[in-house]
Amino acid sequence: MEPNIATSIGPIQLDRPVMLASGILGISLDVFNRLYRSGAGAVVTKSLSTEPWEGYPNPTIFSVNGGGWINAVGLSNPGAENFAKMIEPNKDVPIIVSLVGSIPEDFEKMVKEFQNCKVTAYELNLSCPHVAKVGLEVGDDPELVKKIVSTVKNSTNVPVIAKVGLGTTHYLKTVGTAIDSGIDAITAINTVRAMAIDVETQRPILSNKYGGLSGTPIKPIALRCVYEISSKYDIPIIGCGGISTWEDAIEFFLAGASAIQLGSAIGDNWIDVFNEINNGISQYMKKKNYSKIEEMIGLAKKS
Amino acid sequence: MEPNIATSIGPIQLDRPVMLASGILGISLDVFNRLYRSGAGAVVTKSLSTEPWEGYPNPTIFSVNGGGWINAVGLSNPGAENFAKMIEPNKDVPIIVSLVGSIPEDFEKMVKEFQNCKVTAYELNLSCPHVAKVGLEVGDDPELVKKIVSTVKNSTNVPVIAKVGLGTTHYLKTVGTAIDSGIDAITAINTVRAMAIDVETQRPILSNKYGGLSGTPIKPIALRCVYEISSKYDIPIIGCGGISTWEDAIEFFLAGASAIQLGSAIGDNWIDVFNEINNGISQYMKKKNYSKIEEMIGLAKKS
Amino acid sequence: MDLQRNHNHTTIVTIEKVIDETPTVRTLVFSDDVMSDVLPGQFAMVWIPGINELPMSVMISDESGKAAFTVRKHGESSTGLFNVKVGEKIGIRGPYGNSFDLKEGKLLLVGGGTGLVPMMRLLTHVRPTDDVTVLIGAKSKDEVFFEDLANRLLEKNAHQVIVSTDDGSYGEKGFVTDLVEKYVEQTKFDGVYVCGPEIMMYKTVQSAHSRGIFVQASLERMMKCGVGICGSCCVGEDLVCKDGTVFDGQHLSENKEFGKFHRNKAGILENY
Amino acid sequence: MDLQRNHNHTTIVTIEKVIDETPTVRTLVFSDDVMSDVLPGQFAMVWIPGINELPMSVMISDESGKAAFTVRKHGESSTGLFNVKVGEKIGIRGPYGNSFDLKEGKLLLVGGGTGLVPMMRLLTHVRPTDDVTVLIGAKSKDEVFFEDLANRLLEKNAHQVIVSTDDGSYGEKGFVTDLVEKYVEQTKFDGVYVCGPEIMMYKTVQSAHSRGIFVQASLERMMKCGVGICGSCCVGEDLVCKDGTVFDGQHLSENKEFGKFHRNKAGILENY
Ligand SMILES: Cc1cc2nc3c(=O)[nH]c(=O)nc-3n(C[C@H](O)[C@H](O)[C@H](O)COP(=O)(O)OP(=O)(O)OC[C@H]3O[C@@H](n4cnc5c(N)ncnc54)[C@H](O)[C@@H]3O)c2cc1C
Ligand SMILES: Cc1cc2nc3c(=O)[nH]c(=O)nc-3n(C[C@H](O)[C@H](O)[C@H](O)COP(=O)(O)OP(=O)(O)OC[C@H]3O[C@@H](n4cnc5c(N)ncnc54)[C@H](O)[C@@H]3O)c2cc1C
Ligand SMILES: Cc1cc2nc3c(=O)[nH]c(=O)nc-3n(C[C@H](O)[C@H](O)[C@H](O)COP(=O)(O)O)c2cc1C
Ligand SMILES: Cc1cc2nc3c(=O)[nH]c(=O)nc-3n(C[C@H](O)[C@H](O)[C@H](O)COP(=O)(O)O)c2cc1C
Ligand code: FES
Ligand code: FES
Repeated sequence: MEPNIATSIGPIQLDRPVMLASGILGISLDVFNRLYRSGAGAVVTKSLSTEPWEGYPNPTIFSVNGGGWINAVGLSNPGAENFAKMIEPNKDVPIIVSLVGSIPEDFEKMVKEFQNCKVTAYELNLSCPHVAKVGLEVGDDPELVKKIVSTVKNSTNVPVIAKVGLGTTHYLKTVGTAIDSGIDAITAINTVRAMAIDVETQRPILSNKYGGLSGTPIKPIALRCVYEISSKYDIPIIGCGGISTWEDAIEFFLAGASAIQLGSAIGDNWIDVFNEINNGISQYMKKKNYSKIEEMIGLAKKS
Repeated sequence: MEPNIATSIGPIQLDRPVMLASGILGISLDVFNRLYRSGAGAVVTKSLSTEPWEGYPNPTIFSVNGGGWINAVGLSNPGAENFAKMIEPNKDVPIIVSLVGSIPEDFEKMVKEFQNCKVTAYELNLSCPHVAKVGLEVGDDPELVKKIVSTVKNSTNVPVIAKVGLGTTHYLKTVGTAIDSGIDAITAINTVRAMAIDVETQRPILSNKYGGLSGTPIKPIALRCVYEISSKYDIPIIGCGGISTWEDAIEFFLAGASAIQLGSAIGDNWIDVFNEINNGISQYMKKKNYSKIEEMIGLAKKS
Repeated sequence: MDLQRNHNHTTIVTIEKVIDETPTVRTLVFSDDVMSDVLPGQFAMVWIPGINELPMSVMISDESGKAAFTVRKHGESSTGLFNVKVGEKIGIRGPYGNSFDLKEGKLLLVGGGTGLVPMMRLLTHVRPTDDVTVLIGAKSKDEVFFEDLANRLLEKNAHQVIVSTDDGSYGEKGFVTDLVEKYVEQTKFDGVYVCGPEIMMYKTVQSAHSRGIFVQASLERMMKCGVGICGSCCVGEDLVCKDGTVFDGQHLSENKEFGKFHRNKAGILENY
Repeated sequence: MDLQRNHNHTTIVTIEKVIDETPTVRTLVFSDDVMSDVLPGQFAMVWIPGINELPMSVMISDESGKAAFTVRKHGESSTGLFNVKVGEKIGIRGPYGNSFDLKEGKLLLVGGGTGLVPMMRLLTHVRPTDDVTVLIGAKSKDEVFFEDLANRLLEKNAHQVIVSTDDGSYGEKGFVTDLVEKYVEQTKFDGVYVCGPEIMMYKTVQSAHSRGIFVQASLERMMKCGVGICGSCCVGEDLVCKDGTVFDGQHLSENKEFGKFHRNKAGILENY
């Protein structure tokens, strides 16, 4: 029997468990279609704000010599309104709309913009480590998290995911607050605040100085976050951070993730990575005699 | 003029700026002597507790495929008393004694054990990410940090360093508290809590499940911590985390560190790494026309 | 060292020579084995410390082991690069992107402004038997450059280098795309290659492709990462940095955005 | 695949065969190209999932592409490995450590218990012209193993394999170190190699080294990392995992701890 790699993340059903992470190639419906055809189970959009943002000047992305990337794109995005118009024609692709903002009203307003679009879920970015007043500065404030999650949950019937990361407040607290406020799933984790300095010119390389570390270096950290969340809470989890092979994907399932997202791996292996991972997962399931992804979720916690 | 790579970390004077980090090869005076001869400017001992600890069963160390190590040695150590006896004969090596404990009295007691030893400084480990009741669980409690630092400062004239890391309380708060309590310097950072799961046997690999990530993957994170601390506080900093080349060392100096520590690089390049880095720093200083390390400390903040 | 170099990691190089091509265009020469050997069409991400990082086609240099950037001063960033002095340092990463598929026989190369940069490198790859026509478009006489260089690179070939200026102050008067239309009408070229303003490329592709002539254009879009992560360089479903910069006429004629829209820094579609 | 393998990363292998050597010693055979080719003296870190990870000398196998571990059941961990069944999985990393410097001519190999493991691999490296004496020490008759294997490996050589038991229940009666003393007294060996309990190694090194005979011993110490990070395996200023496990008699005779102290799990020095 051919294993079925479909998965459910609480109320969200996907044919394939590997998604495109937010901010990666995520600004054009044409590209979304292409990625979906390449094997992505869903695509998460670039995090959108109420107004268009230009983001930071270049350099916005730095390749770490030992592996991984540090980025401070600065959440450049066309704004929710423009973006909603662009994806209105979408019929096929499961699109998860990532939102970023400072107050509950920002999110409420943006959700309205998408009322005519096919949206599979909203992902609230509570964890961008390098833009002031949004992202982690929101995720680090439990009161605000509560208000934002409740507001979005009251504004839509579409499932809502909270994306967390390592900030100044312990992320498990943020997860707890989001769950208490009715969140449907958690994505863990965002990039980890980091920096690179050029020794020749003696200055930080990124125009914003600080950026977020992604890719292989953060995989062991992301994996422990998924394991910690799934050990403490009963909530569907989407694992994200440094995933680049099918073995990585399986590690996240075993730790308790129902699905995964990847971004940086595309910079190293291009978009073939989706089907490589899908196939690897399939092979593994065959070998282990699983018919559904569900059967392996959280198994590493039993040992 | 040959550049001088001596450095001062507040009251601590070292002939060479690259130290052995705590927990690495750090249990024998003979080995300390050998490392000192190999170019280490100082050695930090394994973190010592009031009683001997066996630590966790193996596997205690895991090599991450993309680089770096995850360890959960569990702070195994012979206890302060045994250790003090062992290093009593020391005359030559600048030894920094790392201490770990749960209450101020633990630290007070241990400092007493070392009164007949040549100790260059004490380093308080407030940041071990994988042992309950000590390390990060202490560092995450500002009240406790305050009491421990004050107690140790009152028990000895030897300089006292606090070692911080990424925990559940923002490390900058811990740094602030330590400074207010009279600390002489800060070491940043310890390992980052992480995990690895074996997909064949479907279980966490380390016996303790969670461990601490060290080596190249955490360098960009450690570097930003040093930059953040030196941007916010006026305190001597020892940079630690993923340093394996002289360029890495320079990055930390430019970010604001007065000296550096390394551990994992030894697992990859063995102990020649000390003189390789010393020589690289020397060459760089020659090229840039610096006569003292001091001249480059914090330069990246000026840009 | 160079063999092991991570091409995504920024390497610092020192500018060794600055050549004024026109009052607003300069060529900055530096030593770098990797960049000296890139393929025609490939580009680098160029960091001007403290200012910005920009995609730049890699210009050839007379000297081996060296490469260059030819930059037109425009906004803040390109002006920053334009002002870099001999002895100053910039950072480079790459090379990125694919390259032209150079046909044999009768070739037409069309370039405008700094779009001539990849054309000059392409000229170093033509075979002695190729018959090469180069069309250079410029607004006016003092914006013309690389005419002599093109002639020199084609010394051993049957060739012609023709300049057109919009105002007729030098060479033929009019838009270079009118010249293109004229040449493809009269000659069945084996390959047409174009780089310059999008409208120039669009018309050139139309002229050639509609006549069944093989044509390739090297596109420009806003670029942040250069490696296929950020998405800022998308044109339809293509990512210029990763799928291009060079695309075939066939492919481009099916692209909904080529010649019509580009995205600004926020990623909003804007008309050309 | 195997060429690219990160030897510090744990590889999972399946036990294919279990051989009972004595009531308390078993050999577990598995397929692994890397481990089948290690040098004599090298070891692996062996993960028994859910139980522990232990350093183990890599045992030879009759079949190519295979390797084995020969384990004596002792505490919880070694008993865990001892109990692994055919079809079950263990993790391995390495090989780690240096190897013996095999001299030519008259060789003496001394092994006790699982210390015979590196000796068996060393025997696969002797040249047909070497004259080899193997001394096997054991407490009693039912703890003797690898005697036949040693004879078989030495078929083509001038050789003798002599067993001694402490209680005289098999072979010569007495400690193997007394035999060593006797043999080095009567023969000027070109090389003496020993692996076994530290006291056996200490005496063997003394007997040989004091007579100017080249001697090497493969040391055992508590090991956590196997790669020179944790420090748990130190003997004086040497790290057994990184500088050894094989050391020369000259070096050992200068080491303050060899034969006298080892460190326990907390790192405290204990007498042998
Ligand atoms: C593959 C490629 C090769 C190029 N080669 C050259 C070259 O050889 N010589 C040369 O002078 N120019 C080249 N450019 C154009 C160059 O990258 C800049 O776009 C141009 O110099 C204007 O920059 P500016 O910031 O000074 O202009 P601004 O006045 O700030 O902006 C003008 C326009 O430039 C574009 N722009 C700004 N930043 C970028 C960016 N990071 N990526 C792409 N476009 C940007 C925007 O569309 C903007 O509307 C190339 C561009 C690409 C994509
Ligand atoms: C390089 C090397 C090669 C070895 N090769 C073999 C072999 O081929 N066959 C074999 O049976 N044994 C071998 N050993 C010994 C083996 O690693 C264990 O020490 C032994 O099996 C006892 O383990 P235990 O935990 O069951 O014993 P326990 O009863 O738990 O402990 C007994 C003693 O074993 C030692 N020990 C426990 N854990 C370790 C460890 N991680 N590293 C080193 N010593 C430890 C301690 O000194 C302890 O005092 C080797 C050891 C080393 C260092
Ligand atoms: C260039 C870039 C831009 C990103 N932009 C966003 C974003 O807008 N919103 C967001 O939630 N995460 C963003 N991220 C984080 C990713 O979604 C992801 O959480 C992180 O990169 C870790 O996954 P990876 O290691 O697979 O890349 C961005 C990451 C990168 C590299
Ligand atoms: C095996 C191992 C044991 C460690 N033990 C300690 C310890 O006892 N006390 C401590 O403060 N840090 C300990 N650390 C952390 C290191 O001192 C250092 O902060 C960390 O490894 C980051 O530096 P690196 O990347 O150069 O290894 C240990 C690290 C490793 C790898
Ligand atoms: S420039 Fe980032 S995807 Fe092309
Ligand atoms: S076993 Fe860790 S240093 Fe040797």
